[in-house]
Amino acid sequence: MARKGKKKPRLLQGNEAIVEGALAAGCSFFAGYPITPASEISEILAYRLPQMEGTFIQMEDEIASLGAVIGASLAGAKSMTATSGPGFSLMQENLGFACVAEVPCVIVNVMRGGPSTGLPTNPSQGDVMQARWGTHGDHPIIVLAPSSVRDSFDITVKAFNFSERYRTPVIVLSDEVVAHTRETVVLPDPDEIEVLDRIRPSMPPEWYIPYKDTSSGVPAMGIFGDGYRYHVTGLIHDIRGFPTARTDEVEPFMRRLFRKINQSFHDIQIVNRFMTEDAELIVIAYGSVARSARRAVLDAREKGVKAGLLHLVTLYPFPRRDVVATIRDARVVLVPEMNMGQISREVKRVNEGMSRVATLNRIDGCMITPQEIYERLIKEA
Amino acid sequence: MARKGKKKPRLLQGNEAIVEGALAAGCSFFAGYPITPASEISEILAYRLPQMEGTFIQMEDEIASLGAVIGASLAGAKSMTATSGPGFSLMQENLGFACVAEVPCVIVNVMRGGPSTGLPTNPSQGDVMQARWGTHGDHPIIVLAPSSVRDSFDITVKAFNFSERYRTPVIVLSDEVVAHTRETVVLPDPDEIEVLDRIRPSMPPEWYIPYKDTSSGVPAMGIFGDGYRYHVTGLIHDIRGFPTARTDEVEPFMRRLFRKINQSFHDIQIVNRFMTEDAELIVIAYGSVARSARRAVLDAREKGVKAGLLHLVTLYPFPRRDVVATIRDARVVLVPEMNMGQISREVKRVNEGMSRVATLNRIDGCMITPQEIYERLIKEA
Amino acid sequence: MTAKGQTKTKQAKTAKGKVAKKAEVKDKQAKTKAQKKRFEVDFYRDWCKGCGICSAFCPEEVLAMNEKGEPEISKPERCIGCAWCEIRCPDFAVRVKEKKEEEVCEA
Amino acid sequence: MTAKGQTKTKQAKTAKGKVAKKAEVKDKQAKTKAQKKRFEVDFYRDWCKGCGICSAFCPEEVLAMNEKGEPEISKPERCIGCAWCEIRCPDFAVRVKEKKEEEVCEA
Amino acid sequence: MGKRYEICLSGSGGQGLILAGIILAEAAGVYEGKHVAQTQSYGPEARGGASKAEVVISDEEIDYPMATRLDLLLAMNQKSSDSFYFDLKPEGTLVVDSTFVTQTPTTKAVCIPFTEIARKELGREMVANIIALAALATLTKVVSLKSLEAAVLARVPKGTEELNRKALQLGSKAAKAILKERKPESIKGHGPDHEDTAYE
Amino acid sequence: MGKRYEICLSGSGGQGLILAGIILAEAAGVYEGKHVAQTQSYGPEARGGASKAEVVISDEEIDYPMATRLDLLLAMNQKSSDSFYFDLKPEGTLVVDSTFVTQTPTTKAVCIPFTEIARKELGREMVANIIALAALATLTKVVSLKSLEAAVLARVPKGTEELNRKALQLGSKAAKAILKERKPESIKGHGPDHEDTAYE
Amino acid sequence: MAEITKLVHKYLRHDKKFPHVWCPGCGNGIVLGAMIRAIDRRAYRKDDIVMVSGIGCSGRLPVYVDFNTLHTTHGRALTFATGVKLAKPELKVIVVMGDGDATAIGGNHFIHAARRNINLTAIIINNNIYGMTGGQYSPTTPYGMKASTAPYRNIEHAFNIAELAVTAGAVFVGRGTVYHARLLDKLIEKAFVKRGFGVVEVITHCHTQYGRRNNMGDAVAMMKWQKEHAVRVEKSADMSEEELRDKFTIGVLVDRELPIYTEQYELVRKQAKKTIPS
Amino acid sequence: MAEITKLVHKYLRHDKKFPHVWCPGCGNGIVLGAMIRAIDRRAYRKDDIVMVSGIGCSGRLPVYVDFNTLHTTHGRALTFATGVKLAKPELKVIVVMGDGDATAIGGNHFIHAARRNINLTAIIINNNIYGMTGGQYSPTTPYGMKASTAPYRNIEHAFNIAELAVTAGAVFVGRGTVYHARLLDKLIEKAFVKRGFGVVEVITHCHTQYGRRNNMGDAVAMMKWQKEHAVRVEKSADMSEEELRDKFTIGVLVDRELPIYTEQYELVRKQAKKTIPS
Ligand SMILES: Cc1ncc(C[n+]2csc(CCOP(=O)(O)OP(=O)(O)O)c2C)c(N)n1
Ligand SMILES: Cc1ncc(C[n+]2csc(CCOP(=O)(O)OP(=O)(O)O)c2C)c(N)n1
Ligand code: SF4
Ligand code: SF4
Ligand code: SF4
Ligand code: SF4
Ligand code: SF4
Ligand code: SF4
Ligand SMILES: [Mg+2]
Ligand SMILES: [Mg+2]
Repeated sequence: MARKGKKKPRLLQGNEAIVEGALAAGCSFFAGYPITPASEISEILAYRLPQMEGTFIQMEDEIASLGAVIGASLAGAKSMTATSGPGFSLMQENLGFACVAEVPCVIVNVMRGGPSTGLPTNPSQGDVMQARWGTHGDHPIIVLAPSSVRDSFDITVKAFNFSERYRTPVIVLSDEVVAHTRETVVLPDPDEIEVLDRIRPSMPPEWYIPYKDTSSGVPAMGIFGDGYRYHVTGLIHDIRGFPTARTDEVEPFMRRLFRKINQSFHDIQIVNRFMTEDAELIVIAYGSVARSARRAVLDAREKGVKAGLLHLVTLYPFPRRDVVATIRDARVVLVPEMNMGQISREVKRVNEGMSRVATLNRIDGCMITPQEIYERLIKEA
Repeated sequence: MARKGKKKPRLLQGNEAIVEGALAAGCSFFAGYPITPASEISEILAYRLPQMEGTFIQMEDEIASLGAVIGASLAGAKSMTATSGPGFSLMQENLGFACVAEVPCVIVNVMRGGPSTGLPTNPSQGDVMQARWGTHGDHPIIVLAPSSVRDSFDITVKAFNFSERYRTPVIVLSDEVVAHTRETVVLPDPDEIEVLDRIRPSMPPEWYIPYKDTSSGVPAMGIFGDGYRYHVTGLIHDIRGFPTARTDEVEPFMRRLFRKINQSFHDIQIVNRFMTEDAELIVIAYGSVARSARRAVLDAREKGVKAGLLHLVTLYPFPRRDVVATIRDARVVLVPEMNMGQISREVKRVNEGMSRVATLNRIDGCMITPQEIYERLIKEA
Repeated sequence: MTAKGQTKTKQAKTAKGKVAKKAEVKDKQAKTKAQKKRFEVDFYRDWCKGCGICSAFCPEEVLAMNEKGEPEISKPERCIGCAWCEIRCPDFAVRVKEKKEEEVCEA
Repeated sequence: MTAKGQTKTKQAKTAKGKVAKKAEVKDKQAKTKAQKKRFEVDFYRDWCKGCGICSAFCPEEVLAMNEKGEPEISKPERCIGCAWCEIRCPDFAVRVKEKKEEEVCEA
Repeated sequence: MGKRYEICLSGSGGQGLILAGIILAEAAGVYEGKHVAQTQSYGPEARGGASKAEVVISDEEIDYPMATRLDLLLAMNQKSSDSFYFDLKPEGTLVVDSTFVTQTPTTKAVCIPFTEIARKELGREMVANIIALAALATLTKVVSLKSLEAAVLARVPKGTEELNRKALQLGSKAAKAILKERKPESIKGHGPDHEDTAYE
Repeated sequence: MGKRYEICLSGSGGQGLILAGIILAEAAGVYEGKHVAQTQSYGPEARGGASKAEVVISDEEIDYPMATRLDLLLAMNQKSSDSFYFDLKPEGTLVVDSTFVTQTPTTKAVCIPFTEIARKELGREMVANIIALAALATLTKVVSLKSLEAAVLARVPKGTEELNRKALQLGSKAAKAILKERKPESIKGHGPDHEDTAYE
Repeated sequence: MAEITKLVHKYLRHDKKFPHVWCPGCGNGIVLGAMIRAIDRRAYRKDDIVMVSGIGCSGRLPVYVDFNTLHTTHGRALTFATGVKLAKPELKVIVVMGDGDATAIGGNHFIHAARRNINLTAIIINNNIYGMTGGQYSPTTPYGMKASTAPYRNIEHAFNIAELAVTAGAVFVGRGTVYHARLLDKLIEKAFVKRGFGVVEVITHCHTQYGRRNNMGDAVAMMKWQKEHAVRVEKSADMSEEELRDKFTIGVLVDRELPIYTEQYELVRKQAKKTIPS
Repeated sequence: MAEITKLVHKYLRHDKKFPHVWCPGCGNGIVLGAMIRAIDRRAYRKDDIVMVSGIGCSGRLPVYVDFNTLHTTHGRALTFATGVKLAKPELKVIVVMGDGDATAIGGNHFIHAARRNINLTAIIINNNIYGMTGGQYSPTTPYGMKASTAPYRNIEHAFNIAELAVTAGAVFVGRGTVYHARLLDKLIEKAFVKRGFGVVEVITHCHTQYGRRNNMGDAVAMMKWQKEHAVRVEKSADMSEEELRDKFTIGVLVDRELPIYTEQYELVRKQAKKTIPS
């Protein structure tokens, strides 16, 4: 949102802000395949990356795009791709590869109406569970959802940082509203932005054990050409990177994959609280819907209804602790979503207290309005 | 399991039984791409289908395979494909198409260790949530999990029947243990098997409205060449099949998609109860693990522990009612799974009572043994 | 619009002799007859999007685009009934018919 | 096994003259020298899988497969050091070395 | 929703309404420091069919970014005048391009032949959108003409600055003429008052 | 787990152990009406490397289908004898192909040179697996030789029936010779007693 | 004189709104007309035709015609069509694809359908760009042209769709343009008649997304370009390489015989039935 | 005489268990040897080599060698390799694929990498079958042969990998066999040296899954078959069609020049920098 400062604000689309965020975070490689409503990200990066020694390539499809992104990351480039539902579905296999081989990369999915070709130009939040579970096999994943243009910038920077710090693909789950809304923003200067890089091995190459466990669970990452030769594979592998099916090697590997994320919840799980302290009615929302929710909460407060908003920025790992702490004393928790109820399932799952979890769903390609949420709040009050 | 009767039993693999089930249900088209541990299904059907006027084709990949299956189904053939995790990930986009266009078909996913290439020859149950959520956009889906060779047969027949009755893709989620174990079975005679076919339009073609709502929520299905010409698309469409983004057309369409499944839970949700009546400890299991669970329950009972097993045959739509009814009075619910806890999440979500949901997970490529479950039961007792 | 207009005119000129005649010879056996016959061009205004293709490639400059960007029949008498306008209209918004005698007056 | 044996023998015969000689001429300039030299063939038994390729295509029938399906050096003196056995062994289990004088006795 | 002001610029595909929306948003957001949110319609309708850009301007942070109850509607063709009029608040302002809109849904509508002006006065239909923007600004004062000019010049291709400046003047002139004829209340602008002498 | 009997047939890739497992399971399951579960090891190891087929035979329904504590282990090469011996119950029976297994992990092991018999007596190494099956049946009576023969003949390629019958006889003979030398207890078979005179 | 438009109307869907979604002047409508004329000449029954498309502007084509129509996922039309054809070989299956659809994301299915020689007619509407998504370069965008994802000009080399089809195994390959609309329906008709995998590449224009960006003018100008750069294949034989430099050939490029899949599969069935124990 | 095996050992990984997983007699090991000899002759630094593979028996190859190695998903090796190469053009990127990997599931990436002329060396180990998964037919299984999914014989026509590569745009295409192991390392070396997308198709045998089923004998017999059916391309020019009927050519099939992607992209960067407002 526009901040008063010396700098002139810029009018940017959410998709443009993602580009700015990526470049600010050091992204130097993008491979993608066009799709509404994510195409602007490709188009702008095609223009911007070669200006700054980066590389843009349009691949033959989304599978190839994520393949190239992973390859580039292994060669040391901070890499990204952007797509929407149909393309995201196609990326699922390689997404699993990035998880298993622990390759940092950022995947932007600008959600549109699904399933299938669905409603290509309408907003939706239908891919939340897919972002968590879309690839086969059990795996942890980080999913962040921007709700504004400024968010799009900040979250993209965060996404790169998380991907580098935890050596994992990070999904930015934007939606058509956020992607295509233009807002004025003042972007921070480079020196105001924290940029993290993957930890590189420092021992002599002979001593390097590419998938060795560490206290953080994140092994130092050699990159192709830097002298730390090792084997990268989508098969489950031992600490040297070689395929294994030995229980005593598989088990610790899988556990470490989860642990590296689980033990850093405090870093990864981002939520914003708005008037939640004394709230009896909690709205839990994310993405563009969080905007409507904020307005609805304000309006409800004006009517004397004790409402509050828990805005989830991190969707996965699901911010259980924050949710539980926030809803514990609430009478009702309302989860408005542009889907049939995906995050509301998670809220129900973690719900320990006596709060009733209510849902408000739209799947008709329209954004949920402040009015709709407001009315539900008044009804539940 | 072997039944005493006049007929000689046959020694079949789970994968072979899936083939037998498919043929018994009237499958006449198969398109696939080989992958361990599902390849036998292709291989046997390559041999069997042309013997009976059916068609087998090996496509260039899994995307193409499901595409061909959908095409064949639209042309009137009962169609199937079979794959494992990596291929299943690739099928996600077209799976969504089948949901939206309401095309009956059966997709067998013989689960192996994931993510990515993972543990290609080891058993796993890592794709449960993916089967539910793998494609983009909100959609209902039917997922069935066999636990034995005989199950593989019966469930495949059921899968075809559900797909035809509800005009929806049905996923058979087998696992490497079930797929490759050979057991003796006596398969029922054709006249003992209920075989359902899609409802075809009976009005004159001019009156046919291809996606018209009905009480069942399942519109009659014209097939290519039968005179009921209509438009099939992966875009959200109006009742005539034409693309629409109008709220007043999108909303009823999406609601109907869900309703047709939701209002038939009684038909679709299959569970087996084993010693659950007085059980204080309930094991909820599915697939090959249900076998170990059954043994563990028997052993526990021998030690005087009041254990029982709720064996889920239908995983989705999640048999909430059955689960809730079964666990309501249990002290502890144990969910052993060859994953990090996928069905256990669902159990937690629907858990209304005071039962504690405990998990027992293996992700090292090994099957969970009766001993492991037994020991947990004893511990929890 | 201006640019379009220019292109059209040029096109019509260069196209005139060669293209149309060849086309007729090849595609319409009724050429000689056609020249004696008279033709009528109809537009489905509702479907027409004003792209200008019909007029640009009319070998006889029968058609032209008006101020509002709609096709019009400027020289009806020159129409040879080749139907290229009809065949090239992306919107199925042109129809060339042989005139019946009565219709000739009405046109 | 039997089948394999037969194939091998046939192969060796037909292969003998042509293939090997050509290969030598083209690939080993040291041919004339080589023929005067003496060579020693070593197997890494741990890596050898007994496929029979080395012996089947030895142009001089130096190698043969034994009863247990392992390659053996049956006519060491005929080895011309062409190294085809080494190059074709899929398991890097053959090594052809020029003999040093002392080694000749040991072999 | 306090100081929220909702504008919709509508017409057909080639009329440059998305660009107009961006310029308007930039004038308000970048040059006047307001909060703005600009959205637009995508989809196959955008393929030669209808086109729509929405701008929400506010003194406070904007939550819901789409326009729902319009304060100001610009309709550059008949169809959009017909369809979007229903989204206009009772007290909202309707401005139409009378080159194409022959039937206005309300007598309060401000009718200016933007395209005709562009064609006749400047020989370039494509600047009708800029003329319209200047008219809107003059009528409603939602942005100052100065900000608008800055925003226009920052967005249009090099070499067309003069053309666009002229377009702004023409738009402003046409609007002023209207304001002279009709009482300002009949136009219901909510925009702030600007000291505005730029285009006499 | 009551009447559960677990067998593992192990060796290297080309030795036909998967087929042997299937035949054994069919003999018990199809021809004797027992409950059986047969599994095998897949994977790149199967590529010329190790090969393993397991058969569980039981009078009741079989839940867990894999073998965990073996009653009977057939090892057709040294490596599998070494690795799988640890899965054998203390009272289990180990049978090795002494053509390839030169060091047995227990003196109780039954050593028969199946491959050598196959090669020498029948000129076809590939029937060593059938010889071994007959030996196992004879030693442990886990299935009757009659059932075994039926199962073998149903699975082997047309034209090889005679060869396989001979193989069965040779296997049975070799096992009987052992049983004559050693006390039956030293072999610890749990199989039921069959009235069995098929191959004298 | 045939009343062409009347004829076309006979095949359009009455319950579908017109005009269609395409931009004014878009060649897709011309292709649609040509296709219908070819179908009408072959006198196929509407019920026997299945028209399959992928995603793209071109992919919207089938929705307007009164056949069995199937609008699949992006790039996959040929796979769906393969299923339809194998399940019901008596149907006439026509597949309409864009250049991106057929040769970018769908390139593999294209070469495999050609290799198998499945009895389908594939019509590739090549406008050298991704039209629907906003003018990104496609595998047929010529070297050096601009696109929304090639702001500094395209550095990739374009596929020659026809050659690719031939190498992969197509038995019939034709190329036409929307300017040569009458040749087009003849080529399409020939492909219909051909037994096996037949391809017709249609050179068309996307003035909205490609022409505009590359200063090629509007639909009319771009059709003029087609006229000027197309050479009948019969004529091209007599032309020098120099003369042909920036030209492309139109007409029947390849027409040959190879066993077709569905017939071969009948032989498989025969063979298979022999194995059934009686 | 060079100590070839010693040389090979220099490049094998010491911490990886040998012998490798392949069947006794599998040609993959011979290809591995040839590749190493070629690399050694070029004197590339181990650190500068990235060897990328897909999934299949052939895909297991890189794990044994001491380079930067990357075992990707099935069919996608070229896409990963493209990313590696573009991010670090100074690396030597070698891609090893099976016939199924490269031309079935990966066929599209193959033709697109060729079209773009990305500076990679693609080595396709063509054993005419899906080896790893159990002998299902691949796009290169010849018509009429048997496979586990073609019990009644294969009715599909095989791709000619080399021709496909050429049509798609590859600048260097060679074909060799594992029998002609010394020619093979020369071809691979030539492909390494070539600037642009170079392809070497290696004809090899999978006796386990393909030979056995088709009565072609063991590894030795199948290598003999290679010997008897391969014709040097230089020689084939003088041979009649009849003589060449069931033969295939080996040697350098195509060697030509086209602008390569990474260099072209440097030009894009130059162009782009001009647009930066100073
Ligand atoms: C899996 C997937 N990726 C991307 C898209 C977005 N998309 C829709 S159409 C299209 C390209 C269209 O180009 P083309 O096939 O040439 O058709 P045209 O619009 O030019 O007729 C793309 C990339 C999609 N729908 N699905
Ligand atoms: C997406 C996906 N589909 C299928 C498979 C299964 N699979 C593994 S290797 C392979 C084919 C191998 O054939 P080829 O590429 O010719 O290699 P070869 O084993 O013959 O060397 C297949 C289908 C897979 N791993 N991933
Ligand atoms: S070609 Fe058709 S759409 Fe175009 S102007 Fe003429 S009638 Fe109108
Ligand atoms: S039929 Fe059409 S194109 Fe032909 S001369 Fe008449 S108006 Fe012109
Ligand atoms: S070629 Fe190699 S692996 Fe084969 S037998 Fe000879 S030494 Fe052994
Ligand atoms: S080097 Fe090897 S192949 Fe050559 S002659 Fe000696 S043993 Fe035979
Ligand atoms: S964008 Fe291009 S291809 Fe699409 S309708 Fe418009 S002109 Fe036709
Ligand atoms: S299966 Fe075939 S390709 Fe695979 S290792 Fe064995 S011989 Fe080689
Ligand atoms: Mg296109
Ligand atoms: Mg292969």
